[in-house]
Amino acid sequence: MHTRAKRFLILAILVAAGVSALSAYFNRYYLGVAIDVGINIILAVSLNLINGHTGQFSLGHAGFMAVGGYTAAAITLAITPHLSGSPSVVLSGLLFAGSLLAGGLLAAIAGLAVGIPTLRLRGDYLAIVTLGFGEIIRVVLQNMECVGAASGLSGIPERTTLFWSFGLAAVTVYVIGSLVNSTYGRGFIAVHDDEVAASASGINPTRYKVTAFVIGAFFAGLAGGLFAHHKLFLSPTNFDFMKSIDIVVMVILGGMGRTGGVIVAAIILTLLPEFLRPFAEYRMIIYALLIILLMIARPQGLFSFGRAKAA
Amino acid sequence: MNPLLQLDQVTIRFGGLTAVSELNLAIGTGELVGLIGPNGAGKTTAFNLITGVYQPTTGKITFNGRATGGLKAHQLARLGIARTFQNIRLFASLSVFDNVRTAVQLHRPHGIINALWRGRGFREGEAEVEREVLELLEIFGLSKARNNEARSLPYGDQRRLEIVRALATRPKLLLLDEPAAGMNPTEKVELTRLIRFIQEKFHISVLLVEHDMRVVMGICDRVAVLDYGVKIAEGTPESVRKNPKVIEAYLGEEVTAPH
Amino acid sequence: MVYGVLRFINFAHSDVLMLGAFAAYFLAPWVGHVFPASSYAGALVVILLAAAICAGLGMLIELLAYRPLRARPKLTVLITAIGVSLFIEYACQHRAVFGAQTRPFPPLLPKHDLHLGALTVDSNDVATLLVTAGLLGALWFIVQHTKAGMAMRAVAFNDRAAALMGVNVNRIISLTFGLGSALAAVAGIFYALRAPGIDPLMGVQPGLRAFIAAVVGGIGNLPGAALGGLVIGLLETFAGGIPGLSNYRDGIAFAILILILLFKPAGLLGKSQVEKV
Amino acid sequence: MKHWHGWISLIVLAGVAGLTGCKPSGGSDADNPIKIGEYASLSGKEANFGISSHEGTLLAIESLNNAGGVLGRKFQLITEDDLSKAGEPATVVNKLVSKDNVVAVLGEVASSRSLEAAPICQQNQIPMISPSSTNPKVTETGDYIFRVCFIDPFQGTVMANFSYNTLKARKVAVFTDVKSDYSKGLAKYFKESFVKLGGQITAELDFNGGDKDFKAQLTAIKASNPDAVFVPGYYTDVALICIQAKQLGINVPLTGGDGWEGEDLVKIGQDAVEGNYFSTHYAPDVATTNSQKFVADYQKRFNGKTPDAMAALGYDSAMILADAIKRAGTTDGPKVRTALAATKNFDGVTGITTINEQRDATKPAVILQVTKGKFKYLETVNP
Repeated sequence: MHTRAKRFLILAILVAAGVSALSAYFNRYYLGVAIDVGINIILAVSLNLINGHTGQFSLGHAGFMAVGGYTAAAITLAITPHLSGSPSVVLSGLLFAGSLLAGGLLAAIAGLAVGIPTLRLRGDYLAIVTLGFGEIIRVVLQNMECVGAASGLSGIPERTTLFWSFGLAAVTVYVIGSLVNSTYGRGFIAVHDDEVAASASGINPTRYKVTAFVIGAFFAGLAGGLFAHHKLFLSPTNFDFMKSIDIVVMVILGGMGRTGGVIVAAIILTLLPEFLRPFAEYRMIIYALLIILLMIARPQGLFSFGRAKAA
Repeated sequence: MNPLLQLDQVTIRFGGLTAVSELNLAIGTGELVGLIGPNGAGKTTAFNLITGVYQPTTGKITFNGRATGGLKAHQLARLGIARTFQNIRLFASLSVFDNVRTAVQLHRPHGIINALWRGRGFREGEAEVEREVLELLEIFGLSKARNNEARSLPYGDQRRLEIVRALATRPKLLLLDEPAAGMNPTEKVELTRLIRFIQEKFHISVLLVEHDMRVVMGICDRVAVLDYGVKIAEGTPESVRKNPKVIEAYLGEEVTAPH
Repeated sequence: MVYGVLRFINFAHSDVLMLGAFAAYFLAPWVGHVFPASSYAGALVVILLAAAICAGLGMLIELLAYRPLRARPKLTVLITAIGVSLFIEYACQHRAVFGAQTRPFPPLLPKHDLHLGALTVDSNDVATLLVTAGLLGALWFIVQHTKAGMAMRAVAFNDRAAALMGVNVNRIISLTFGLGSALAAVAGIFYALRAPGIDPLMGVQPGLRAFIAAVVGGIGNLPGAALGGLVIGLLETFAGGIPGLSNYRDGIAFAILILILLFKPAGLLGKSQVEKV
Repeated sequence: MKHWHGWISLIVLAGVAGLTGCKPSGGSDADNPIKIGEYASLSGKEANFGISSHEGTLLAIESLNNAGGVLGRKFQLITEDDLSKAGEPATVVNKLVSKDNVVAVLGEVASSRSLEAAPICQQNQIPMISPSSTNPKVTETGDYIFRVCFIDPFQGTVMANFSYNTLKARKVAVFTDVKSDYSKGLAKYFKESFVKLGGQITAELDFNGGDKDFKAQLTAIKASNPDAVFVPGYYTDVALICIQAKQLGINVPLTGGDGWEGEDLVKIGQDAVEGNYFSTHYAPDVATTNSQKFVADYQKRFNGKTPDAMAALGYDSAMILADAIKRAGTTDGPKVRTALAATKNFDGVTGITTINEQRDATKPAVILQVTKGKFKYLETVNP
């Protein structure tokens, strides 16, 4: 039973690698958008752990993404000049994985730093404080000369491929899926449903909340690293609070706590603005209207299947 | 032998109001003790003191030989104190099965890493958890509904599920907060049977906080009565029933209570 | 204010502020036919009209976008609010509406410098202060001493109970939206007076600040919100004057916010609520 | 039941499905128009600049087509709005390059967004010309990236020379917008050049773009008793600064860079900005036939609007590209690139432009003075 999940993961990664190997034949624009989709899936699914499953309300996801993105990019930029000649695919892959991991870890540390002091806060207060943390991270980056300050960090080599984007998206879904579906992970939802009762059942709500923040931040950091090596340029404004809002919209539109719905919402909300491109100046107006209409028509999220079926 | 739970001169004040005053109470292993009193007598406050929701202003609570001061609810649960809530608090969006499963995990220290790797030990552990949960649900006749969302259960079943969840933490002491609230007489009879059954089957101590005298009198080994935060009587159900102070307290309530 | 009654973050509030400024922008020339330009009487008419228009718009938004979602979870409404906000912003940036370009805002008020000893004060600033104080007073009165205000507080407390008590919840919420939007419009006009360029995205920054101020002061607490606004404004200006810190000014409001909330989780004047078990 | 493996396969499916619709990029046909991509901030925070620039570019393409195009083919301008939002330029330029198969890309005004799109053009060997990104880093991205405007160091130097030589200022205070990289760059190069000339910087103060109250800093500036104040900011802030400086009795000239240029400077600042100086790329009232024709055409096309520097640069960027394609005799990326790099003494509306080795434009700056609510041409400073 459980090994099926693992088999799926391996299969997903293999398929991602296979499709990625054919990248050269794909149109770069579609490829780029597809990579965006993968990155957004990671962001949305990881935020879903915090906002959906654990019932915290974080508006600072872009901040964690920024930490991860800048860290990964800075590491890549620091290492690249020291490589003699052109490194093998394996080596550069390993280095990339290393820098992504470092970015994720630093973001996780940021998540810890945000998670612990803010746990006393609930609901809207938590939302505004996480938003504040995200903005502070952005302002600090704006003033850090070593990463280009306001003019941005440029010259990042392209490392993100379809393989990395979708491979890591699959890993994210696997990790968060496994976690939430395990006995241990049911605790996240228990904390969400009723903190007091969870506590009385021997669940330490604080630990769960911090864990959710740390894991969520870790994956946001990974996504940030992918983003950096995909767009090849980072600017602090990439990570303003509108970006966090974008991710929150994906989570809520997908249905809080419903992994499947959130994935679909991430895909739709990434593709929608691209499909609307022919409408040029009407594009964002239509986009905004669609969000309103969707919320009125399907307020429980686009896809309300999923958790209800869970055993 | 030391009692399992001991309250020693426990007092709590909220501002100027003394909600519980110098309360002494001991519960031995395997004992079924009732705590009763009219509305506003401080029953729930005493309950919250024991479960770590409030910290006593003065006095000391010991459980299993250990002072519980400063411990949080989940730490107490780990020590072996389980509870239910006056107004049922289930994990509404989780299934019946998962409600119990979350509580079982207290004794299954499978952390994050295990959950991610899904190795053999983990799978065996999860299978064991599953068996344990199913067994509990079977005992309490909830196994048919195990895949339903907790919020969709009828009231009586919700109450039962809450008790099952508490038992799943393998407590030494089970605290029931007005379990009979909102029940009709037939349900109440069923409840008393259930409590008896639990105490015998699981060999645990039970503290029953209840407004309804009849429920308490029927099953408890010993009963303590609170009024205005002060313990006015303690003893067997018989002796308490005849205690004039108790009669006065309950009568007084019926006279002054407007409804 | 709207927040306090409805318990959700109205993201579109900042856009109503922008619409208020634009309403004044388009009204000013019309009113100019009747009253001399830059006169107090003219300004008053413009402000009142703009406030009325925005009140109407606010109620319309509420009716179309929020009312169908009243019984739904708060987060649903939040996303809808974001959608409304985006819609207003992008629609207004369209060529056929306002266009994305900045427009100069007309000087509605006569402008002269007041000299108070060594201090030189702009008359517009004085007017802003006076109007703010006046509006706060009026709002306080409405909320505390009128029937509608009482109903508002009732709805804020518990809308179902309020409905049972015979309060027309829809009407009250609509009214609250109207009132809040009118205030936003006035704020927008005064904001525009000080920053003499208006564009469809002008509301975003003050909107965010207002939100912070409301949280700092304690959600749904009127004097708290005013105090919060004052604290944030003063500290930001103060920090802006320190050379090393001015780079970080955008972060400062948030840093203050976080510090305050860590020590007073319910805001400066908010009462913390203990959850009953 | 573990329902969620389904989601993993769903991701994969979505990934594959998203790509199956892709077709390999087709070659260009000689009968087809020459596709030029443009990305600009047509909405969002910096739409003011983007729209001006876009209008200039549009006018250039239209007039080129009216004249029959080049190589016997007409131009087709494909414009994408990047919403002034970071992250968008990379996506839209990818689209322009890969989906629309444009032969060259024009854009952006803001350096940060040009920097974001530049690597994509570089990788695909598609020449990119930024009309007005002045940050030196933009063209450092690679040999396919060009610009038709001068860069910040030049402008800083120009204003330092102007202050020292023309205004005869010896003591200058500098007032920088720390929120803007552009402002910080200009301030830096101004200070270096001015000190080198033998001048003295009396005070250095900061503000944040979007501030409303500058009195504290201006009081300090006044106390330092300068001969002039250099304020490299954007026009909305500058207008307020001029007003407050006048209130405080600062009567020396204020000077700045091309960020000053905007109708609102005068509309907001009114008589307070009168007499102040700034450097920019182009002056509408300069009497070359080129620019007079441009001004007339622009006003005819866009309801009498007077073109600003962004519009003029947008126009020149398209014209220089067309010129390079003509000289290359093909739309092949590497050849157009080589032709662009060889651009010499191109007679544009913003002056005689030569592309140097750094792929930056070497061209004159003009200094304008605000006179009776108009920007008056004062002098041309050659590089």
